[in-house]
Amino acid sequence: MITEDPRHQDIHEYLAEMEDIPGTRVFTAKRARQGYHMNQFAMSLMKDENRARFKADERAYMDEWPLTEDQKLALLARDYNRCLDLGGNVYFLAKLFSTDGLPFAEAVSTMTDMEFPEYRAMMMAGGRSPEGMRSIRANEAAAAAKKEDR
Amino acid sequence: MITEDPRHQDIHEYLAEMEDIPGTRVFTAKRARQGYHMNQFAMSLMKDENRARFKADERAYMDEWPLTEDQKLALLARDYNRCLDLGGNVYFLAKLFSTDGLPFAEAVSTMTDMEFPEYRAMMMAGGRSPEGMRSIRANEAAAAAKKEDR
Amino acid sequence: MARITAGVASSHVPLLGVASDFNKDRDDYFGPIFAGYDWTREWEKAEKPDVIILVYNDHASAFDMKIIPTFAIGCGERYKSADEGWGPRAVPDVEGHPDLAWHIAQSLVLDEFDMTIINEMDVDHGLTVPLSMMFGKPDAWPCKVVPLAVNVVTYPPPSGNRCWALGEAVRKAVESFPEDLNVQVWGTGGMSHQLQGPRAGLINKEWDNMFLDGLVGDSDHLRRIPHIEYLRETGSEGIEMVMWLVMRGALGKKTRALHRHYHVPCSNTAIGHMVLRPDNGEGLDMTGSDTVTAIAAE
Amino acid sequence: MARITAGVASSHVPLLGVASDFNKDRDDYFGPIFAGYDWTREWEKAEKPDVIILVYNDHASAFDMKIIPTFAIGCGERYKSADEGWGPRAVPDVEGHPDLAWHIAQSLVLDEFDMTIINEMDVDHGLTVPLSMMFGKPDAWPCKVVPLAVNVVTYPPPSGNRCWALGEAVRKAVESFPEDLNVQVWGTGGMSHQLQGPRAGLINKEWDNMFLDGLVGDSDHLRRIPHIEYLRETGSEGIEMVMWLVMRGALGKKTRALHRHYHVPCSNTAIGHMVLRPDNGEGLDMTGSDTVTAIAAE
Ligand SMILES: [Fe+3]
Ligand SMILES: [Fe+3]
Repeated sequence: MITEDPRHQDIHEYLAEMEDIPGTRVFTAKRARQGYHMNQFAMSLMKDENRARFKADERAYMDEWPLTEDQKLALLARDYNRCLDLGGNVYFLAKLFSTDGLPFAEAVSTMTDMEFPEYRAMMMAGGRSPEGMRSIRANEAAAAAKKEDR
Repeated sequence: MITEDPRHQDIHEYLAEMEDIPGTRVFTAKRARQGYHMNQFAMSLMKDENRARFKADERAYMDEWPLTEDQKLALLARDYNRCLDLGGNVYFLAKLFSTDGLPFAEAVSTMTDMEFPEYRAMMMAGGRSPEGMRSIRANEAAAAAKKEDR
Repeated sequence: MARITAGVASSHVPLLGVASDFNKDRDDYFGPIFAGYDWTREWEKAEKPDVIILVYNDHASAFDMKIIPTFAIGCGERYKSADEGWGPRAVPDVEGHPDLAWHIAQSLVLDEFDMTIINEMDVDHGLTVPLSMMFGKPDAWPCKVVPLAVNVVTYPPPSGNRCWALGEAVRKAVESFPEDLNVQVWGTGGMSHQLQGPRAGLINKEWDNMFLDGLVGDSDHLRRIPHIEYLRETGSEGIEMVMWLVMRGALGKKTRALHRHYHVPCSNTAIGHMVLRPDNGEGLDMTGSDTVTAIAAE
Repeated sequence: MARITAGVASSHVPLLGVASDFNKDRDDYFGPIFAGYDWTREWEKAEKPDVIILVYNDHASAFDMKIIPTFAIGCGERYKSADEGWGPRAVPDVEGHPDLAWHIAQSLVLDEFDMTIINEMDVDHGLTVPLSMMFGKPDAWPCKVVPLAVNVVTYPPPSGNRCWALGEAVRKAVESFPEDLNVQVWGTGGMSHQLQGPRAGLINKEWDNMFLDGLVGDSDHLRRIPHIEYLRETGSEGIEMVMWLVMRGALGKKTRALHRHYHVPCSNTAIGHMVLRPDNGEGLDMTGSDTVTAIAAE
């Protein structure tokens, strides 16, 4: 554990570290801005009448929002990794999980390389290990060192 | 000027001092809570349609808000000192000044013991002096000392 | 004088609310999770807290992207359960304690915390699930609640150090409230979980238990853990654990654990739960649970 | 690298907006007030700032009683003029600088300021009147604006010390922004005024000028003035002067005054205006106005 006082860390270093985690998009300002309207759209699904209108015609409902075509396609396809890449945040997107009546864990599993039964089994067995999942840079360095060894 | 570091002042002392200023109601939590709906009502007058409805029937419009009868009467009478006593804040009440088309300074003058021309003349001459207007306790102590002297 | 008599930490997974609301809380899946709260439910009946200062985060329910407060304190009379996309939970309204909340808010601003005061909002599973876990299904919650919402969604959230310091200032504020109130501080969210991307499902039992260990005793080293460590070690949503530090900071220099529970999994998440007493000569009853629930799957 | 090249202080009385919008700015009443800004308007034309970080308070326009942020930073693309009860002012929309604003917001949270991020809001006279005073009536404002709203309506507002420290952290944030930007920080509101109750109309020229004096040079004693002193000495709304301390804090250890103006009255208020340069070896042009406008009515 790092016990150095983390205060007054430079924001650029801080943000760079956030991009160094494998398989993870941290919801920084960059993503918050990119996904602003996608997240606001998702949040609108907290209202029953909006859910009904969305379900009746997804495309028409989304056309009322200033979304990019990419964002609309990712949402229509329920391609949540793509949604994250386009600035979506899971707590906002969760309103769409709920609208679809999809259990949270099942929706989350669609972002992994597993089908839901396999994902569920992994969770029952204690979850995904952090080993080898902590740092992109560290993984690259380890891979390079290994190559050197040969 | 007090140059002691004011941080970490006790909140009770802080609030007690705020009540020690002659002719002044500081908008503390106590007042903010008491006047909550009166201030929210006033703020609703930022919308043209609400202003029109209010002007058409002030009483009926106010009856839509959870105001006390005292608050409604003070508002109907444009008795702004009374409004302040009942938790009003001048920045919120100012929406009512504007709705009435009353210049800000004229509305403010109604809370003093002067008519507007006299108030305006005072301002032109440099405003009200703070002398003798700083502290209720200090004024009382001075009055008591004076009485003792005689 | 009001006083802080205990700190409670708990995960607030929405699925626990579903399990409670639909009476699945003793089935094979949820039974071992809820069993770890049985001791606490009995203990809370005896403790009878007057007010919970409930540190939680809003999950895109009360706050959308238009306004993102770092620290928001609820000073309202009552709060309704939010509709998070499947209708509001059928739980009682949450009654606020505006007298205490405003007092704390004013005191915190004097102590240079840049609070946002909230008078009207709905509260989501972050706040209502811990109430269900600790109190079950009463017709009305047995105490009042001061919601203290922390931004852990948009980066950066407040530092661990800032959260701990906020807890310290909350303690000072509570102790300067003249009414005689039994106040608990709850820190919610966590433990390990990642709800997004190919790395979803990450769980780090060792780290979580190191964190639980660190809440007990007189060390304050947890306040210096940087955000990146939570994310690398416990998943992107593990950052919610900074909210536990507000609770820990509010307990003073030293604490003792009365009860501890850890279980994997609940949905995507590791469940952690702990009951702490301040142990700085307050003279509180230190009777704890007989057993510490074993770490699941070990 | 972005850099802070100047600080500007100014009252933001709504009546000045009316005078500007209805071409009364050179009449007998307003002429002496606007004359004190003539130097600054010319100077701004030469300075060509890219961005103004505009510290102001909302006067029950964007924020009602439901939500009261202590420090709110506007990270949006643009802001419209608020309808304060007589229709919105006919001034250009205010263009934001989301890149810089988000950078500052993120940096401030890391530095343990508990910011509220705002992405959509209308801005009232507190923000638009200073723009009119400094830039006149252009078809579009000549620079972008990062609104920084401070609560000075519901008590307690942030301490003077906290405002000054916020300014220091804003400076650090600006200096770590990679783009080459000429940034000014404006502190608005004040000076002496009381808009309520039997004591309304209070003006304290001596105190106001002591405060103006204190902004210049290398002393930081102003940050330690307690709220009660502003209220007793300069009227209940004189508290707005704490916002000038954010500007002053952002200028570093030492400042020099290029221009100073003081006039009584404008409506209920004493007008104060000052242009300051940071004077810490930045090597900026220190050419000032030839005359300091005399204190009115003396
Ligand atoms: Fe959560
Ligand atoms: Fe103002």
